[in-house]
Order: sequence, then C-alpha cells, then structure tokens
Amino acid sequence: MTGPAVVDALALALLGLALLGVATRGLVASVRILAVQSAALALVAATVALDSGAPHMWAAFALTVAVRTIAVPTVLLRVLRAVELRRETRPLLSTRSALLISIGLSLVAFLATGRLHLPGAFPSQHALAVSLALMLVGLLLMITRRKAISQVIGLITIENGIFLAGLIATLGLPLFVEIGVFLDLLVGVAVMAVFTLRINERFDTLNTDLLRKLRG
Amino acid sequence: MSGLTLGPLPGLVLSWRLDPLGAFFALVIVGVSLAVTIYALGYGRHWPGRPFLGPAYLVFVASMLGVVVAGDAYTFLLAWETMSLASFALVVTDHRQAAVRSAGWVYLVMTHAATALITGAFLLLWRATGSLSFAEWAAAAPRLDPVTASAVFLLGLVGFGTKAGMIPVHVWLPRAHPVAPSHVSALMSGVMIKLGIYGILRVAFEWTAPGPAWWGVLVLLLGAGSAVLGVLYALMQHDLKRLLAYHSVENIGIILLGAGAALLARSEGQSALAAIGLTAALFHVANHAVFKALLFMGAGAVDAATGTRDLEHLGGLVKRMPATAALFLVGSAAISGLPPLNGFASEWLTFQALLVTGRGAPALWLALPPLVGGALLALTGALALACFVKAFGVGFLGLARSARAAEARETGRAELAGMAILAAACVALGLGAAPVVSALGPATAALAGSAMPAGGAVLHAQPAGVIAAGSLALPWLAVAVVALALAVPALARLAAGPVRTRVVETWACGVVPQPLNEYTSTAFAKPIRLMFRDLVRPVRDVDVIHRLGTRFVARIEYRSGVAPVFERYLYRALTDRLVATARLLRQIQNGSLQAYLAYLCAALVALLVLAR
Amino acid sequence: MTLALLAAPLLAALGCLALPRAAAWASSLGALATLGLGFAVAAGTFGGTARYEAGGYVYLDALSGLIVLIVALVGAAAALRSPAYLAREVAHGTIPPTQPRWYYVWLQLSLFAMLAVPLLDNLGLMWVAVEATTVTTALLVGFYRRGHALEAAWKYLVLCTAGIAIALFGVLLTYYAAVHVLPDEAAALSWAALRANAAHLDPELMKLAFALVLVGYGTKAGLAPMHTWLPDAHGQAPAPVSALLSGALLSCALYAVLRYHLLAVGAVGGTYSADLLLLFGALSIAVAVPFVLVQHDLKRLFAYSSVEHIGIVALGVGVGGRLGLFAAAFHLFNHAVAKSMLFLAAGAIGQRYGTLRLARLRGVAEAMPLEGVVLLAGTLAIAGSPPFAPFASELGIALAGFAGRPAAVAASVVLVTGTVLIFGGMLYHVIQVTLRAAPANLAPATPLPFGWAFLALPLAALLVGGIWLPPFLTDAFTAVGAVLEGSTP
Amino acid sequence: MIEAGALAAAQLALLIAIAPGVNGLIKTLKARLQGRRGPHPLQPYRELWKLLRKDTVVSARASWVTRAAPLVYAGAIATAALLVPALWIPAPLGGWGDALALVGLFALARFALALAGLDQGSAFGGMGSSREVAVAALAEPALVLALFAVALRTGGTDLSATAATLAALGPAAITPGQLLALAAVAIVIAAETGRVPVDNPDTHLELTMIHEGMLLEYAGRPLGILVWATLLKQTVLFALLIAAFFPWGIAATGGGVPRAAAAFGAKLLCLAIGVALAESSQAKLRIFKVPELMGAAFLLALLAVVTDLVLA
Repeated sequence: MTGPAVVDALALALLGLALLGVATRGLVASVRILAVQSAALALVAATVALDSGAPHMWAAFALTVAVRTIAVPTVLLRVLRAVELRRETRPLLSTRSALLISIGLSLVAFLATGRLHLPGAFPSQHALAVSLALMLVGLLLMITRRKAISQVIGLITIENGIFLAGLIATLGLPLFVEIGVFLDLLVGVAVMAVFTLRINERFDTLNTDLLRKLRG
Repeated sequence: MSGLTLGPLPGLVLSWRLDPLGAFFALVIVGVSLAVTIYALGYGRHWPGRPFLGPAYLVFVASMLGVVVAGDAYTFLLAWETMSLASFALVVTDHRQAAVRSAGWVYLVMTHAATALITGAFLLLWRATGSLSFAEWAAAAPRLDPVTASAVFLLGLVGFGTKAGMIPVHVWLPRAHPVAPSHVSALMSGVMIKLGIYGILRVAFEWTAPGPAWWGVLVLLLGAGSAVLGVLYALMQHDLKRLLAYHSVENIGIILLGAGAALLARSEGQSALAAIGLTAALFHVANHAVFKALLFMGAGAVDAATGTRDLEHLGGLVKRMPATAALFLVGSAAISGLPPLNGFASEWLTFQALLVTGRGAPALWLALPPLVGGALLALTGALALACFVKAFGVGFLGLARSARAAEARETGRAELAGMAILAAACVALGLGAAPVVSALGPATAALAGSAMPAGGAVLHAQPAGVIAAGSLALPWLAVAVVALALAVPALARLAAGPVRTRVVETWACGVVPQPLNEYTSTAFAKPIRLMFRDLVRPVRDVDVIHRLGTRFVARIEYRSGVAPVFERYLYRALTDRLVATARLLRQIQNGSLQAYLAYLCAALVALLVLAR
Repeated sequence: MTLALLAAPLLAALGCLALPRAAAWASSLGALATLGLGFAVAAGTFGGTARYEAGGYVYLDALSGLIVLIVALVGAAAALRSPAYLAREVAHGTIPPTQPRWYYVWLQLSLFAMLAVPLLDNLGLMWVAVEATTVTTALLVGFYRRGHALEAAWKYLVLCTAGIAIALFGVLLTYYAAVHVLPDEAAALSWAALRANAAHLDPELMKLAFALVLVGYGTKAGLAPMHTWLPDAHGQAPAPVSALLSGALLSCALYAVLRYHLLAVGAVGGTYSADLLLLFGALSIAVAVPFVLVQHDLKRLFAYSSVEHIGIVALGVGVGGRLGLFAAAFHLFNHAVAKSMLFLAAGAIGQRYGTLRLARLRGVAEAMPLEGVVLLAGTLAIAGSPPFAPFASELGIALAGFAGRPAAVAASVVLVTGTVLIFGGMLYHVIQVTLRAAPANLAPATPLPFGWAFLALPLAALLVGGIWLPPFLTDAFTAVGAVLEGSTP
Repeated sequence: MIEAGALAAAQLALLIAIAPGVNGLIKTLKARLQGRRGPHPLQPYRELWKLLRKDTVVSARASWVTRAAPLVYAGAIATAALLVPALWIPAPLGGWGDALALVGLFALARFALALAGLDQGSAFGGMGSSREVAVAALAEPALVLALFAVALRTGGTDLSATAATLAALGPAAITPGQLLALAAVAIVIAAETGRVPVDNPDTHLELTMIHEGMLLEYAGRPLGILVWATLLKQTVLFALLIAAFFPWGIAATGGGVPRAAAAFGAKLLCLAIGVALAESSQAKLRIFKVPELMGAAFLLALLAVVTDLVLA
C-alpha cells in the first residue's frame, strides 16, 4: 500500500472513530476513543514522514504521540477521576439523531472540499474532507453534550481535524508555527482544565446546565 | 463664508451660506430669541440656581442659526442634531419627575428617528447627485428621477414633519413643550419647530422640484389634519402650556396648508399662484413664531406667579396681573386670526392661496383638496377662537379659582419687556402685512419661481389673469374699527345724553357668586367636545365616593380627558410590538453554551455551502 | 522600536511577577511605556509606506499602525485605571489583597498578545497571538471567581477556542494555497508576500479559507451570530478589562479578518469577501437591536452596542471605496475611544452603586456628575448622534454605501435603521439611569483620581472629532483606507 | 377722499338706521303668520332708545373687558357694514377688505363678546360664550366654502366685484351651484344671527339661550349698543346675501341709487318674509342637534363647489 492510500484509509478510520465518539455516552470510553483517534493521527504523521522523508515530520509524530495520545487523555482522565464522573447523562440530542446529523455534516465537509485542488498537499483523496468533517463533528459533540468535560473532548476532536489537515500539507506547517500551535493548545487545554476545576469547585458539578445564568 | 475648512470626512468640508429663505428664518430666530432672552433674564429669577441662560440655551439658539445657514448636508445634520440635543437638555431641566424624563425620551427618540429619515433623504440625494452640497442638489433637482424624488420628498416630509409637529408624528410635541421651562417652550414652539417647515420647503421646493401633483395634495391633507386635530386637542386641555403646545400642531397645519397649495400650484406650472401659497406659509411661520413665543412666555409668567398651569385653578388674573393679561390677550387675538393682527393677515393669504389654487386646478380631484382645505381652515380658525376665549376667559377673567391665583402678583419688568416686544410685533406684522409680503419676495421667488406683486399698503391676492381676487388693507380696517368703536359711545352720549354707572354684584340667582359657580374650562369646551366626539374621542370617569354605606355621597370625582388615539393605536401598538419581538428574539441569548456553539456551527455550515 | 513596544508589556508582566508589592506600579509604568512607544510606532506607519522590521517577522503598514494605536490607547487607559479600581475592590472585600498581582500579570500579557497580533507578518504566528489573547483575557474575565464570572469566562473560552480552531483551519488552507505559489515555505505564511502574489492563489481554496477565517476570527471579533460570548464576558469582567476587550481585543480580531479579506479580494476577486462582510456586519447590527431595546444590565447594554459597532466597521469595509474605508477605520477608532470611556464610567458607577442592574441605577447625573454627563453624552455619541465623531464615521459608511452596489445600499439601510432603534433603546435606559432622582442611601462619593483624563478627555475628543480631525488622524485613516483598498503592496 | 368718506357715512347710517326696522318687520310678520297681532314694526327703535338713555349697572367682578367689549363689538360690526356693497358699487371700504375680512371682523366681534360673557364670573355668561363659539365653529366652514363656491364663478372674494359680475350676468347668474351655495349661506345666517332653529331670539330661558346668555350682565346703554350692533350684524349679513347671490339692480353710478334703494328694500322684505316663514314653521333644535344642521350646510356648500367645478 502506498502512502496516500494508507493516509486515506487512516482518515476514514478517523472519521469512523469520531462517529463512534458521537455514539458513545460513557465519558471514560469517550476519552479512550479520543486517545485512539490521536494514535491514528500519529500514524498519519508517521506515514507522511515515511513517504516524504521530511525529518521534521518525525518531530510532528513525536509531538502527536506525546501530547495528543498521552498527555491530553491523561489530564482528562485525571479530571474525570477528580470529579467522579462516568457518563454523559441526557445529551441534548438522542444518539440516533446526533449520528444522523454528524453524517450530514460529514457530507457537507466532503461537498465543500470536493472540488478543491490542493497543489502542494500530500496526495490524499479524503484527508482534507475528513479533517473538515472532524471539525464539524467535534462542534456537534460540543453542542449536544452537557458536561464541561465532553466539550473539551469535542474541542480536541476539532483540533485533531485541524492537525490532520496540517499533516497532509507538504512538509507540514513551518516548524516554529507548529510549535506555537502546540504550545497554545497545551496552554488552552490547561486553562480550560483550570476553569473546569474552578467550576466544579464553585457549582459542585460539571454539568453546564447550571451555567445558564447569563441571559439576554 | 467657507474660509474655514472643517469636516472630519475626506472631501467633506463644512460649508455655510445665507440665501433669502435662510435669511428669513434667521431673522425669525434672531428676533424671537432676542425677546425671549430678555424675558428669560427676569424669568430665571423664579428658579434660582438653574442655568436658564447657560451653555445649553446658547448652544440651542446658535445651532438653530446653524441649521438655516448650513450649506451642505453634513453641516446641516450637525447643527440639526445639536439643536435637538440642546433642546433635549433644556426640556429635561426638571428631570427628577418621571413625566419629564419620559417626555424627554420620547422627544429625543422621535427627533433622532426623524433625523434618520432626513439622513435617508440626504443619502438618496447623495446617491443621485454625488454631492452633499445644497446648491448642487438644487441645480440637479430637475434631472432627478421621479421615483427618487418622491422617496426623498416622503422621507423629508415625515422627517422634517416630525420636528415641525405634523400629525401623526406630533406626539412628542405636546409632551415636551409643557415640561420645559417656559422660555425654552417659547423658543421650541415658536422657532425650533419652524425649522421643520424650513426643511420641508427645502426638500419640496428646491431639491426635488418640481414634483407631481399628489405631493401637494398629500401636504394639504396632512396640513388640514394637523390643523383641525391640533386645535381640537388643544380645546380638550386644561394645562395652559399643553394647550399652547397643541396649538403649535394646529399652526403647523395652517402653514402646511399654504405650502401644500403652493406645491400643488407649482406642479401645475402656475408659479404666480404658488407664490401666494408660499408667501402665506412663510408669513405664517413668522407670525406663529411671534405670537406663540409671546403666549408661552405669558403662560410662564402665570405659572411663576400662581404655581400652576391648570386653567381650573386660575382665573381673575386680569386684575392681579393686568399687563401680563393685556399682552396675553394680544397674543390670543393674534393666534385666533382676528383682524387687524398678524395671524389674520397670514390666514387670509392662506385662504386666498387655497382659493386660487383650487380655481386654477386642472382636475376635480386636484381642485377639491385646496377648497375643502379652505373650509377646514375656517373651522380651525373658529375653533382656535373658541380655545383662546377659553384660555383667556377662564384663565384671566372671572373669579380666581384658587388661593394662589387670588394672590398672584404681576410679573417682573424684564418678562413684560420681552412679551411687549412680541406683542408689538404682532400688531406691526399685521398692520405692515403688505410690506412684509414684499420683503418675502426674494425668498418666494427663489423657491416658487415668482413672487407676489408688491401692493403698497394693500395686500392683493391677485395673480395675473384673475380679475377680481381679494385685497386687504389691514391698517385702514384697523383705523375704521378703532374710530367706529370710539365713535359709538360718543354718538350715544350726543344723542341720549350722559348716563350713570352703578357697580353691583353679579346676578347668580340670588346667591353670592362663588368660583365654583363659574363656567370651568372643561364645561366651556363641552359643546365642542360633544360635537366632535367622533374625532377626539373624549373619555370621562366619574367616581362617586360614598360614606356610611351607599346613602351619603362624600365626594364625587370627575375626570375627563381625551383618548390618546395616536399614542395608543399607533405608537403604543408599534412599540409594544417592537418590544414583544425584542423579547422573543432575546431567546437567542438563552444562556446555553450549546446553543451558542450551534449558532457558530450553523454559520460555518452556511458559509461552507455558500463558498462552494 | 517595535521590539521595544513588544517588550514593554512583557517586562511589565515580569516585573509584576517579580515585585508583588509594586505590581500596580510596574503595570502602570509598562502601560505608559506602551502608550508612548505605541504612538511612536503607529505614527511611523501613517505615512503610507509599509515596512518590515525585526528580521522580517514584523510587518508594519497603516492598518497595523491603527490597531497598535488603538491597543496602546485603550490598553494604557485600562491599565492606568486598574490600580484605583482594584484598590476599591480590595477595600470592598470583593477580592483578596493578594490577587491584583495576578490581574496585572494577565493584563500585561494580554496587552503583549494584542500588540503582537497587528505586528506579526506571519499568519501562523498571528493565529498564535490571537489564541494567546483568548487565554490571557479569559483569566481576566474570570477574575472575580464568582459564579457568573466563571460562567462567562468558560463560555468565552470554549466559544473562542472553537472559533479560533476553525480559523486555524483557514490558516492551513491559506498555506495550502500559498505553498504552491511561493517556493519558500516560510514566505508561504507571510501576509505581505501572500498579498503581493494573491492573484496567483487558488480562488476556490481561498474562498473556503476566508469563510473559515471569517467564522473563526469573527467569533473573536464579536460578529453575529458568533457574538454570544461577548455580552457575558464584557458584562462580568472587571470594568477596565471590559474596556480592553471591547476597545482593543475586538479590534485585533477584526484586524485578522481584514487581513484575510485583503487576500481573498486579491485571490477571488469580485465582491465575494466584501459581500460576506456586509452580510455579517448587517447581521451584527440587527442582532444587537432586541438586546439593547430590552436590557437589564448596564455593561451588557454597552456590550451589545459593541456587537453593533464591530458590525458597522465590518459593513464599512464591505462597502469599500475610499470614503467607506476611511470611515470604517475612523469608526473603529471612535468605537474604541467611546466604548472604553463608557466601560470605565460604568465601572465607576457600578462600584458606587454596588450593582449594574439598570433598574437599580438611578440619579447618576446628580450623584456622580462627571460620570453622569459622560454616560449620557457618551451614549449619545456611540449611538450615532451628531455632532459626535461616531456619527461622522457612520455617515461616511452610509454615504459610501449609498453610492455603491445594491448590496451595499441594502446594508446601509440596515445600518441606518438599526442605529436608530439602538439609539432609542440605549437612550431609554441611560436616561433612566442618569436623570432619575438618586437613591438616598447611596454610599458617599469618593471620585476616582484623574477621572477627567479617563472620561472627559475622550468625550471632548469625540465631540471635536465630529467637526474636525487633526491631520495626524486624517492621514492615519487615509493610509488605512489605502491599505484596505489594496493600493499599497 | 371727502366724497368717499361721505359715501361711507351714508351707507353706515342707512344700515344702522334700518337694522332695528328689519327686525321689527320680521317680528311683525312672524306674529301675523302665527295669528297674533304682534308688536309694532317700529317697536325695536323704542326699546333701543329706552336702553340708550338708561343708567347702566356693572358687575363688581367685571374688569375692563366688560367695558370694552361692546365698543369693540360695535366697531367691528360697523366696519363690516362698510365692506358690503348695499346700494352701490363699490362698497365704501371695498378695496380694503373682502368677504374674508368680513368673516374676520365678525370673529373679532364674537371674540370680544364671548370674553365679556366670561368676565363677570357668572355661569350663564360662560354658557352663552361656550355655545356661541361652538356654533360659530360649525357655521364658519360652511360659510367660507359657500363663499368659495361664489368666488369660483366670480373670480375672487372681493364683494364689490362679485356683485358687479353677478349683476352684469343678469338672470344667467342663477346656476345650480349658486342656489346650493345660497341655501348653505342661508342656514349659516340663521346660526350667526341667533335665529330658529339654532337659537330663539325671543327667549331668555337660561338653559337654552346662546346669544342672550352673553348679554345677561349688561344693562342700560351698553346693552343698547350691543343689541343695536347685533341687529346691524343681521342686516349686514342680509346685505351680504343679497350682494353675493342676487345683486341685480345695484347701482354702478350715482344715478342708479334710487332704483337700487327700491330693489334693496324689496329684497330685504322678501328676506324678512322668508325668515318669518322659516321661524314659524319649525321649532328650535336641541343644541347638540345643531351640528347636523351645520353639517347639512357644509354639504350643500361642498355640493355647490363640486357643481361649479364640474359645470365650469
């Protein structure tokens, strides 16, 4: 199998994992799916690195493994343990309609990127569409879930989509930009975690339903 | 005049110019402001510590002048809104009262909405001409396409009409004018609202000319409606200043009748006829400025002396405040359109304008509005007379209806001087009607294309080709009336010899007359209230308060008023709907982060589909 | 000098960390330095020529200069006002005495990030800077650890992070489009290089990229319908932070959108991106109307007004033309000045009354004459009443709109109608707040020091700006207009 | 100048002199129609002479307005009498005032009297004033519209020119529009002169009176002046009716005056008979029914205008 084909397959797998995430209501399971998603992303990075031979793609691979596959899920699981949460109760949409909508969103993503001609990118057919789809599905996750932690999961799904798009750009983004993005992501997640804890401490819950005092 | 290059936008230089129309209005502003300022010098003593002649007042007067000398749209809007804001600041002088704040808000919002409509008209003219200069608009007017011209006209009419107090966009006026200090009411009612007329004249005669006939018909309808409803509402008031405020609505209607006739005549290409209507309108602008400022100052003097503006608590002031009463009487007679004062002169011209316009109209539907407008003007005049018989008769004559009124003291010299100047102007403008009309020649010629012929001391409504129009020589009529009035007692004495006069109590069926027996303001207006009840929709409310069960009546409370038709069915309905819609739309911000994310997602999906 | 400008807030932040006792002084010194350097840097750009600095990392043109000027002005005002403001909060017991130090650190860091946004040439780094503003200001928004503040900060963080992620996707797509055209990969994210070669960029790709960036940075800029975080954050942040968010942060985010707009204009041509700006601008104005008409909180009232005004600026850029772009730049400046002044006034009022609920605020004109007058006149100004400067800029946009294409005319009609309705709503509330009789049990007045400098000065500037602009600013807005028109490389 | 003054004095003297007589004539005719003997036609002169010689009584509450009102009233109506061409053309003050000036002078008179009604603080005076101005408000639009209808045919509001134009036309002056306008003006004159069905000039019943209410506090000479001026107003209105609708026979030169006088007298007699007939054949209306009558007058005037416009 050639590099592009592998990336295509991995991209579709990523989309499948994202849809699985939509269908999953257990929080720990969601985080694990996220970790698997990130691992698949790391594989994409590795494939691109192998195929292009660019040394700094290996750096991207390493960063992905370190941050996305290990660090972020660990932080999230720790927070989960800290606040003793197990399941996403009462999502705003039933699993079935959420799935239907995420499929619809994926179609929009494929539609929007279908005609695009990516001159400088890694010659993968679906990667860009999938990355856009991941972003939209991530948004949907944030929309339908009530727990603050689920929203972080949705956000990381979005980030994964973007990272996928970044990976298949030839040789990735310039390194300094990438490092900046990584650092920012790290700080962002950290700040969000801080707020998650503060909210939990203040409201005794991570259910964002209580965060509806500010209206009009 | 444009040596200063001010203006914040590129290519937009503040510019000034003074043309005959602007000069006429500037003269009105300066003249009336002068008298009002003299009055305010004394009037301010009643409210120590209030900056009655402070910065807001000065800015107000200056910005009114700015409006009429502005040479381009931007300068105009600056001056225009400065005028509105300054007058707003003056209106809310007593801002601790809820009624004052609410009046101030209504005024501010309506005037700002009006400014927006005016801005809309300016934007359309800008789109059509690529310029903001008034001179260029006037030059380009004949080439304006009809749809744009009509849109500009309508926007300008409603926008400027709001400032003028034209029905149905008048509702701010009877709220704001009574609550302002009286010298401010005098300037607002006397001068500021006339600048709305100024704007209408500019829009209709200069920047969009010449328009179709329906413009004139529309202005006539609005004028007649404002005049009749304005005076009817005025009759229903007991608050002297509110009554005067409604009379401003009425007089704006009269001015619009003249302007409408002129518009109609001009659309038919009869500039000689248009000149009569326009002269009538301009003349009435000056006249109303003079007598309305006089009356508001009189009301202020009464308010200061008695602590009330409620007619039901006044009375007998002709003896307590003889000079104020006499000056108020001059104003009352002038506004009632009685010869030989100025109100009669301009109303007479308006009648003539309506008549000749109706006579010259090419079709029945164009002839009837001015002629029926003439009849409605007559109705207005007669009702105004009724209203001022009420205002003066109940307010100044008879017995005092309250202790404060019974102990009222004559107002100060500065106040009287201010009022006397304007009272003299009422007489002078009436007797000098013919020279005034000649002086209005340049302004009418600039707008209507021709001016009324100068006729020495006699006013001739005699356009070329009409053999026997009317003519009027008020000085001679005045001489005749005065001479004959003086001759009557002399002749009676000559014929029947001297007689003696005895002074006795008024006959009141055998009891000593009490203020309670007097005809009240409410009772005075009752026949008219009943006759026109379909128009003014009076409401009344009688509360019988019992004592000891239902056998003994302790007190009967009677309240009467007028259903606020426009407020209720137009503005209240509109604002209620707006607020209800706003409350509904506020669900957008429902506090749910998920909903917010959904908006974001929806925007993204929409753009993705759109970008495709 | 540019590097010095960037260093000033960073050093101040370090100073605050290092000297906990003198944090307020360090922050104030940093703010003064930022103000002076910001002026100097900005003034250098208004001549109309663009230049690179700092080894090509910094690209300076008039548009950057305007944003630097706004950030420096508003940032300095916010930072200089903060010590007195926080001292009161500490005195009231709202916050523990140890906390202000962190406030200054985050404040200076967010100033640094906001200054970096307009200076960085690299679109990727610009993204990083924008994201950094979110993180730092989120901490400031949630500074009062009350429930409402936390809620506001959380929503702000989540929405803006989601938005900024979408923007990153747009950056990536831009990179895709560029990397093929520009051989040097570092140059592929250089805005100036991209602008110069915009005509060669793939239009389809740039269309998508602009859509993503518009939604992404638009969230941060407060364009409807992504504005929903804004009233919460502005309402709950400490008043100087509200001023900073409204005046500086929104301008920074809009700046980012405008940079991509220029790329899209070059690549796609036609009016694609301009029409989208018109659409979102008009939508923002319309969305603000109901919330201004029916409102219960003074700062939220001003926050919705910010949504409106960012919409107006976007609309102005969408309208385009020399007059429209000049007016848009003018309006961005006016809004920053007026809104930061109003938020500072609202802060002082809120501290005195102990609430920001409109129903309980009354008699401000008597109780606090300076704040009352500024509140009333400033509201008139921001609501677009002549003779204040915002009227001039709004009229300029409307004039340009009416002279433009049908979509611009339609948007201008929305502009005029919307501003009138908002005027009615804002004045209704503010008249009640200022002119009603003051409550008897009000705490005694202790005016904040230098009140006139923060309140009266900007008001006077707005008043003069409606009639006359100093040549400095005329040149500035003209140069910004030229940049936005695309006439400088 | 002297000649013009003499002519003016002559017309004024004539109208003042015949005014009580006209009223006496109407009263006599009315009485005869109702089967009574009625007063002598010259009875009004006797009453006026009596009043003018009597001492007067003034209310302690009254101000100078009460004293001035009769003079202004009389002065305004006497001036109006100089605006109407009675026997010759042009009217003495013809070039100085037209039909609208006439309406204005009547308004001035009404204003003075209505204020006087409120001056003594009595309920009856206020009631009279209130009703007087209300009825006048309804009458005036019809009058002005009717005058407009006439003016549409004759060219303007100048009464002398109107009379001249119509007189020159002869019988051709009678048109449908003219007749409708005539009917309208007739109704208005009934209201303006305080006649049945609007007011009853013969009653002093407080609750129904209009004009008399305002005069209630007057006595002696001022009352005499007011009554005479009111009678003059009636005559002037008759003269207006004649000049605007059937001025045939009016003198254009000095030689035609005797013939004109005969014609004028005959027309006045016809009017007196008409008034007597009208007053005898109907009852006074309730005051709140008056608007319907005035509305009818207004409609007639409107129809007159429309007819004139359509037929022109």
